Amino acid sequence: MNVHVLFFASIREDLGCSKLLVVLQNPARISDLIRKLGREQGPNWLSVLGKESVKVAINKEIVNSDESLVDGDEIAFLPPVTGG
Amino acid sequence: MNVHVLFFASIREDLGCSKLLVVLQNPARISDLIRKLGREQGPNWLSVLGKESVKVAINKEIVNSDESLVDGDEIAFLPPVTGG
Amino acid sequence: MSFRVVVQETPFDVAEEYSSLQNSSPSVGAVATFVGLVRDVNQGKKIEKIFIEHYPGMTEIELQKILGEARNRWDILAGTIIHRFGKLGIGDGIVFVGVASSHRKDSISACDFIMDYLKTKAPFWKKEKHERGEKWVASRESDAAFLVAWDKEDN
Amino acid sequence: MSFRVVVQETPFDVAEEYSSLQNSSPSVGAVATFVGLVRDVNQGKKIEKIFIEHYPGMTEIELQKILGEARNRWDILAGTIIHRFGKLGIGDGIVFVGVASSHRKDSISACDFIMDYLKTKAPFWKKEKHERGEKWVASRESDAAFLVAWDKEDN
Repeated sequence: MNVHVLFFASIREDLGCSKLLVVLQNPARISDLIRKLGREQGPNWLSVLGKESVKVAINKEIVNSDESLVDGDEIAFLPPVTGG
Repeated sequence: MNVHVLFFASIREDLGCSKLLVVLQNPARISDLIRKLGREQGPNWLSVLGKESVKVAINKEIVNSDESLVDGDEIAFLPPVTGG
Repeated sequence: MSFRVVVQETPFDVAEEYSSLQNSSPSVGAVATFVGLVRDVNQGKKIEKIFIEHYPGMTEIELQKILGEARNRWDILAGTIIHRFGKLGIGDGIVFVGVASSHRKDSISACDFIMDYLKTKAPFWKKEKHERGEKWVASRESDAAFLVAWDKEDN
Repeated sequence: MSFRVVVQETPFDVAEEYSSLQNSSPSVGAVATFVGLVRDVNQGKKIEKIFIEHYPGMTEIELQKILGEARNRWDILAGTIIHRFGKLGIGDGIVFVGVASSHRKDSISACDFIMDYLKTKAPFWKKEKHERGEKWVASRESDAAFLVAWDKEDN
């Protein structure tokens, strides 16, 4: 399956990447996606995306890191928010 | 001594009076003033001014009902406030 | 730093008051405002207009005390309290409270606090005109309870 | 009844937003507003300007949720949340929150609540430009604590 992955703010800058199309084996969870990115893009991706403070949204809704993915999902990695 | 007495809002309307100059024997307290007004103006003044919800200010500061009066004082009788 | 208390018969201009708070210092990061207005219905009765009486002189003293107490409790850069008296119609502004601070909680809490104190301490009285006559507004017991809550925060 | 959420690059007009809240119903007796602004100094550093990034689409959803939750908790007649993104200078408005209600506590509490939730839930990120470079703003732990306090109020 294909998923669209988005990176915001400090995460985007740390990784030097704002979006990525990723092909995953079915079934897959958020944790599988992170592991795959770490393997393919470099170990610093694991540490940036695996930080406890990082939140993950699937299709614009915050989810737990063990959430399952579906073909076509939009997955976003969000550092702690600082608006307002 | 002479004191200036002011009545506000519902108290003013209940008594039909907004201000009064009152001559008192020295020493006198708020309670003496109220008794004198009741004697001279009528017993309904006692019930209007003696209500527990009525606050008294001397020279624009809220005081207890046993406060002593001084010549020239401005004494105001205030119903519960409802501004804002 | 600008701290103002005004008691007036004429309307106030919220936009102007907001601007002066916002521009009071480059360190302003938060402006909280509150406006109390005459509404069409109170306690089930349709209102035509209201009349506000106050105790000239004492009113200003009480509002200054309240603003001073807010400055003691929070870190605020500017504050304005404007209260009107006289005849007011539906939708007219009665009271404006505005507070500027660096951080949001200071301005929001101070604004809330000022309104609670104003409601129970400032010598204003409202009279409502209904279809069938006029009536002095009764004070709300809940307002006294809000004051007790602020006192508890002191400890 | 008008409930609006706007995410925009352009400035907002506080006077206009206030008027629309005030005029939303003749039953409006209270309007509370909050404006967050870019201030000159943050955590001891002199700021030149800031840049706000957000997650288009999700931002609007989160702000709608927050406004909906405020409507569940309080009796409010109108509400507006406007948040800007892009480049902002010192003194520029970042966020406007305004709530109209019949009674004052509803509008003041809802405004406070919306800001607390916005600060921890809405996907906005601030980057500050100082004399010596740029830095993403760190989130404040106190903001998470404010959320816990609202949750406790539920019980």
